[in-house]
Formats: sequence, structure tokens, C-alpha cells
Amino acid sequence: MTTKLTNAQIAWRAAQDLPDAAYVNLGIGFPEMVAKFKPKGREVTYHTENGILDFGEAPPAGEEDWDLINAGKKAVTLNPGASFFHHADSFAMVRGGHLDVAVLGAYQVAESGDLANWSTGPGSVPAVGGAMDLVHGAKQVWVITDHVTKKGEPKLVESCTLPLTGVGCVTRVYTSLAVVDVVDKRFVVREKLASISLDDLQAVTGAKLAVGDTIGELNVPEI
Amino acid sequence: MTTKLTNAQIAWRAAQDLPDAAYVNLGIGFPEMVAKFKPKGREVTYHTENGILDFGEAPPAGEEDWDLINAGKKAVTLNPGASFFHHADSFAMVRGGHLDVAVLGAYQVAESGDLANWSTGPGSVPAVGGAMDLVHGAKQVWVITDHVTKKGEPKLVESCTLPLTGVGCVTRVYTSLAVVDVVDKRFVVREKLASISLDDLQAVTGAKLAVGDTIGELNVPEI
Amino acid sequence: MNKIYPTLENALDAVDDGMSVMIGGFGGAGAPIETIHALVERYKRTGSPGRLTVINNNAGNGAVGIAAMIYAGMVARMVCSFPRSSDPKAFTDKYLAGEIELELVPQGTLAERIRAGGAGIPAFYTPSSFGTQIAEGKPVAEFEGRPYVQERWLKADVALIKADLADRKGNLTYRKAARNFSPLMAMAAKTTIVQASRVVEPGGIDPEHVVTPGIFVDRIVEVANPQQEEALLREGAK
Amino acid sequence: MNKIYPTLENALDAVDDGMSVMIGGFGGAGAPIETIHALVERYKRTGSPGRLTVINNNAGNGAVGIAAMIYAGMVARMVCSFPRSSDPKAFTDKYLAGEIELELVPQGTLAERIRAGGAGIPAFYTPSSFGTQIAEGKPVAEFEGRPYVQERWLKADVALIKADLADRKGNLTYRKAARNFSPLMAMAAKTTIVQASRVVEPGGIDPEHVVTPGIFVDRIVEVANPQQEEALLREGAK
Repeated sequence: MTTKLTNAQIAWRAAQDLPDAAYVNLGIGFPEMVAKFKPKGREVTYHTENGILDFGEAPPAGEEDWDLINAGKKAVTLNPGASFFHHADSFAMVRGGHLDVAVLGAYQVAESGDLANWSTGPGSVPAVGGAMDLVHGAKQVWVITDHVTKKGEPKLVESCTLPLTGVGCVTRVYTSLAVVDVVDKRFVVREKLASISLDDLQAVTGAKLAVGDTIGELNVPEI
Repeated sequence: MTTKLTNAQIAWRAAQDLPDAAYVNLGIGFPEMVAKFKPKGREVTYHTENGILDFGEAPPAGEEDWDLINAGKKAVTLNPGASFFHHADSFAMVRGGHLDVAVLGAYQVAESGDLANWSTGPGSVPAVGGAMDLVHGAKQVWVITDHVTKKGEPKLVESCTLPLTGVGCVTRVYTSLAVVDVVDKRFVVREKLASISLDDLQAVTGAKLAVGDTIGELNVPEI
Repeated sequence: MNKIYPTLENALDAVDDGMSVMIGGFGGAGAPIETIHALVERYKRTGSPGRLTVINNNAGNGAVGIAAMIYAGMVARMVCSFPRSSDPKAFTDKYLAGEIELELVPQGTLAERIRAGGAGIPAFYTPSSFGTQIAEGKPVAEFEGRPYVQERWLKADVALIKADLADRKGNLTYRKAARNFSPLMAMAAKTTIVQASRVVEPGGIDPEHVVTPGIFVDRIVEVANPQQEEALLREGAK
Repeated sequence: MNKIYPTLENALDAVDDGMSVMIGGFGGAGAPIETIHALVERYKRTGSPGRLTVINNNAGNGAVGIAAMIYAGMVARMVCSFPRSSDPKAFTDKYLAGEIELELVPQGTLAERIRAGGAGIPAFYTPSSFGTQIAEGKPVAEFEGRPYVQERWLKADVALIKADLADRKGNLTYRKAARNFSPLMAMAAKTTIVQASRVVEPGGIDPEHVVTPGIFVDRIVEVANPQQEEALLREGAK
């Protein structure tokens, strides 16, 4: 029985909720994996903040065009109907509410929807990129993350202790154990693995978990 | 002896000061005439706020393309090297200080450089167009105008009585009698017709005229 | 994803009473005449959509386009920079009779407010209109010793746009100076409805030449050989 | 009007000590490598221009481009959104040693501030960074019940840009996603210096396809077959 989803499985689960015809921005790194698991038959248009709409998969090794990259500086290809635009137009799409979904990673998510994902505090070089813009504007802001840190500390918390990326911005969290919505400043469990009790889930969560009408089973294929 | 310049002559005089390689916006109506008298050998690029840079003369009658018009809704042509852009980019050029010269008409100009050229007051339909943007941003704002109104009242005044287009924006005025700069909130006469004395010029001017080092003769060909 | 609608009537069912409607075009260049006239026809037939706020640089010319909307009685309020034209009778009569409201906005401020609406910028500062009637009641602030007026974003329920090429994903190009306000309005409206002179396959527009990316467009109707407002006026259209 | 300069050295004589320099590019896409390296060569030869403020999305990668400027010691301050890269040693070492200043700006805010600088908008409001460290000390205002942060325009003395096509009047196109910040920076700098892969006659770029109109460009140098930063890095360039 699955006791914890892999990153690929978390990405798969989030991908199942991508609406047809959606405009989606996938954050650098782990969130990029969501594209791989988009359900067949749904048409999703990907936006990258460096100025491309409707880019496609990575080209074969050796065929990269380094003027055709995504925000993670990885080489991409174009789908028919793609477009290029400058950075101000790109963030007009973001800030102006034109994206349906933004998917981001997280260090911490608070029950208020606050997100911390850009700085682990003093001592390192701070780098924020487009995250502070992406959390405002997209109609839904999803976080995909392990349920706890590598040290086993909760990532879903009452309030973030790390520097914030945005206030009250996260709408849904896909973790290695559960799918949790942020509703009226509370975490509401929508799905959890069958292998974990609600009490055990609560024990590894840093804020009170509420329950909606039902809790679905978090079912993910082997990947 | 010339006692008063015609509109064409005023436009001619202003045109002599167009710098080579300048970007210039000519207001709707009378200011458009300035283009006709651009000295040969100088390359001037005309901007129209509806989104064209480097447009040329009117096409022959019958060959108009009504998708290719200037701000006065007159048909124009393109010079090689022209470009189209949307209205926000067009006014970025205006407001952002990228134009060298804007030439406008006036109801009144005050010695402070205030301009009134958009509304004759209540009772008519107000219409401002791009004038309030053009007076801010262009490096030089020139007014071309008869020295007095049709009723013989001064158009160069201590302070405007008509609704303002902009505050402290006019840098130079070309009138039917003189060329006058606005310097430190004073009118400074640079040129006047030989046929009019400074006293007589002062008599038809609504604010005190200052004099710089010299007053040149306002010499304009028969047109 | 297919944003192509079979008829203007279908596409225009998003327009309802009391809505704010941005209409592309500067003078006749870019005016979506067939779209506007389809809306006027619907109003004459059904009495809806009425009480509209129309946002355009001008306020109609002659008896076609926006002037036809005004004559039909659909327009309660105009937001524009220049409500004059070679034949401004439609607007002028109603305005002087107090039957239509006018919000006069300097042209550059109008463009920037619409862009701000599309770009998620609720307010910005501009030097334009400082010290004039237009600035009365608006916040003023000084930056680096110069005074500026605070202006607010402008959004709309619907934008009606005329494009040259379009694909089913919503990518658009415009013909010459018919571009003007349209790319901004497409960004600032909840529903952007486009009449395109030609619909091409995705990829039929070079990605470097797309002017309005598809994300800003909701509905497209192909209207081949569209009418041109200025040409219509010169032909004496009523 | 001829904005073509014979060499990068000629064109770059506008760059002086202590200036603010916007540099186009996002990662390697759009980085004007030959231009940057000509400036580095001049600095190594003459000790000038030094104490520069560099504005770019990133803060250099490996040992070429902006990283080469940092290694050379020309850069006093970086304004960027993401000073990390696959090999950020040049910046990281100097930053942690306190030898280079950093102003960290969210990417969308950076783009909008540069556009505002070019468009004559001294300040605007954005939701980005509200409630975060980045917003500390900045004015906050509420519009329609939502809080926003006031951000200021960003201008520069010089912009260094890589274009694809250019004509002598300054019109530019860009290759694919090499566009990114460059059209904005061209607007926001006093002097915009462009390396273009190909110079064409005026009219050689379709007026509907011009991305940066010539009014925003001051100096152009043709650099055929330009280097690509990312490709250089992958070849192990030092």
C-alpha cells in the first residue's frame, strides 16, 4: 500500500485537475513535471514568464535552440499557435488575471494561504524570480510539495516562519499524503492516502485540518 | 512690408527650427502644415499618436487606405522604415520623453508656459484628444498661432482664462508677429517682424515681453 | 481549444444590458463595423443590450458604427478622448440634450488605463492633465520634484475588436494603423470578441509576428472583406 | 539619420564610470555577448567604465557575459530578480564578501518598472510582494478592497541590447524568446546601444513586424553570427 507519493505521483495528481483549455504556468523545477502527466484529450496552453505562450516539450538532445527556453532556462519547442512577447506583456498575463492556474513549489504554506518558497533566510543569495508575481493574478494557485520537510517538520503550518512569497494566495496544496484546499483561512482535506488515518495526517501537519463533506481517497498510479 | 504672417508663413518659420534627425509630433489641423516646410536635407521622423512612426505625405486622391491614417484621421503614406504600434506604446513615446518636438495650436499661452487649447468653456462638447499627453514628455513644446484672436484679443497672456491643457509646458511660441520663448516664467522675444515696433508688439500682448541679448528680424518668404 | 464562433450573433450573446463595452478603432481604422451592426440589429429586434457604457477613442461619426449604436439608443455613457468627428451629430445631440453621459479622458491616459486594467495595475501616475479640469478630484503626488496625477485602471465586460488574421487559439494580427487600442482592449475585457478578416490554422501566424496572444481572446468570428467605417462614410452610408 | 556605428568600441564610448546599465537577455537568450565583452576589454585596458550598476534579470552565469563583468570588477551593484544560475560563482562570491550590492526585484515588477521608466510613468501599484520583505518601506494602498505596493520607475543611462534585424533608423526585431526584457530596456535608457545580427535597409522590416520602433534606439553595430551565452557555457568557455 502506498504510504507516501513520489514527486512524480504528486505531479500526476495535480495534473489530473488541469482544466481543458486552461492557461497554465508551471514554476521552475518540480512543478515543470506536471506537464508530463496532463490527461490526454485536454488542451492546456503553457505560459513561461520569459515570453512564450504555447511552448511544447524539450527538443531532443543536440537540437536545442538556446534562444528558445523556458523560465528555468531549459530548451523547449513551440506548438503551432505559439507566440513570443516581451516581459512586460508576459507579466501582464500573470498579474492581469489571465492565467487559470499557476503551480509552484513551497517551503511552507500557512492555513491563511500564505506561501513561503523563495528564501530560506539570511546567509544565502536571495532570488525571487517570478514567484511573487505568479502568486497574484492566476485564478488558482496550486502548491505541490512533500507533506513534510526532509527533517520531518510540517510544511503546512499555522503561519509561515520563512520569508513570505505572497499573502493569502494559495488555493490548493497537493502533498505526498493529501490534497488540501485553503478555504476561509483553513486547511480543508479533500483527499488523503488510504494508508494514513486523519489523526496521523494531522500529526504531521502544523495547523488544524478541517474536513469537508467527505474525504476522497488519494489514488495515484505507479509511475 | 509684411505686417502679419499668414498661417503658412508661421508654419514655415517653425519648420526652420526642426532639428535634423528629430522625432516630431504635429498636432491636428494647422500644425500639420509645418511638415510641408521642413528644410531640405534635414531628416525628420513624424509620430502620430494613433500608432505610426515615420509616415509620409498624403496619398493621391482616390488612393487612400483608411486603415493608414494620422491622428487627424487623414490618409497618409509610409516612409521606408516606418513602424506600427498600439496606443499604449505610442503614448509611451510621448510621455516617456522620446519626442524631440511637439507642435500644437493654442487659444492662449501664459508667460508661465501654461497652455489652453482644448476647450472654449461650457456649452460645447469637450474634446481633448492627445494634447494633454503631448504637452508633457516632448523635449520641446512649440505653439504656432496668430498673435491675437479674431477679435483682436491677446493670445499671449499673464495667465490663461480658458481651461488649461497643461501647466508650464510651452517652450516656444511662433506667432504671426514674433518668435517668443518661455524662459523662467517670462516671455522673451527672439524675433519680430521689422514692420512692428517692440512697443506695438507689447501692446497686442497680454503679458510683459522681455528681451534677450538681441531681437532678430522675423524673415519669412512669400508663400 | 476552439475559439471560433459560427456567427456574430452567437459570439455576441455575451453582451448584456448595462455592460461596459470597449470597442477597438481610432476613427474608422479598426472599427469592427459588422460586429457593432450585429449588436445594433439585436437591440432593435429585442431591446437588448441597452444602457451600455461604450469605451472608444471617439464617439461615433455619421450614422454607422458607434454612431448607429447611439442613434439606436443603446448607449448610456461614453468614455472617450475626442467626441468630435467630421459628422458628430449622433453624439452631440444626445449629449447636449443630457441623454448620454460623457467621461472625457486624455488619449494617452485612456490607453494607459486600459493597459493597466489588462495588466493588473490598479493605479498609476501620469503627468498628463496635472493642473487641469480633468485632474479635479484625483490624487496628486510629487516624484523627483514634478507633480503627477493618479489614474485608475479601466476594465470592461466585453471588448469588440477587428483583427486581420486570427487562429482558433485566439492569436491576432492587425492591419496597419487599425491596431491602435485593440491589443489593449483585448487584455482589459472579461470577454474579448473578435471579428477577423481571415482565420488561419494555428502556426499560420509567425510566433514573432503575433500582436495579440491568444490568452487575451475569447471568441472569434470570421468576417471576410469587412467594411471600413471611413470608406462607408465617404460613400454616404446611413 | 544613420544610427549605424562601425564598431562596438565606437558605440560603447557612451558608457562611463558609475553609470547604470540595463543589459538585455534572460539567461543566455538575448544576452549581447560581444557588446559586453567589448566593454570588459575596454575596462581591462583602461580601468573604465567601472562602478557600474547593472540591471538584468540574472546576475551572470559561468565566466562569460555579465559574469565576466563581475569577475573584472566593473560592477558595483546588481538589480535583478534571480541572481542564481547553473554556475553563479562570479556573483555569489562577491556578494557574500560584501563586494557587490544587490537590489532584488520580483521579475514582473522589474519588467513593469523598466516599462514605466520608458513610458513616463513615475510610479504604479502592483499586488506583487505585498506583505513580504521586498515591500518593506514601500507605500501601500488599497484599491477595491485589495492591498497593493507602490513601485517606482526604473531608468538607466545606457541599455545594451541584442537584436536580430535592425535598420539604420533603429527599428528592431528579436529572435524567438531572446526578446524578453530588451524592448523595455530600449525604452528606458538614455542611450540604447544595439548589436544586431543583420542590418537591413529601411523598409526591410515589415512595419507591422517591428518590435522596437527606431525612436527607442540610438546606436547600432552589426555583429553577424553572434555568440550565444548558453552555448558558450556548454562549450566550457572561460
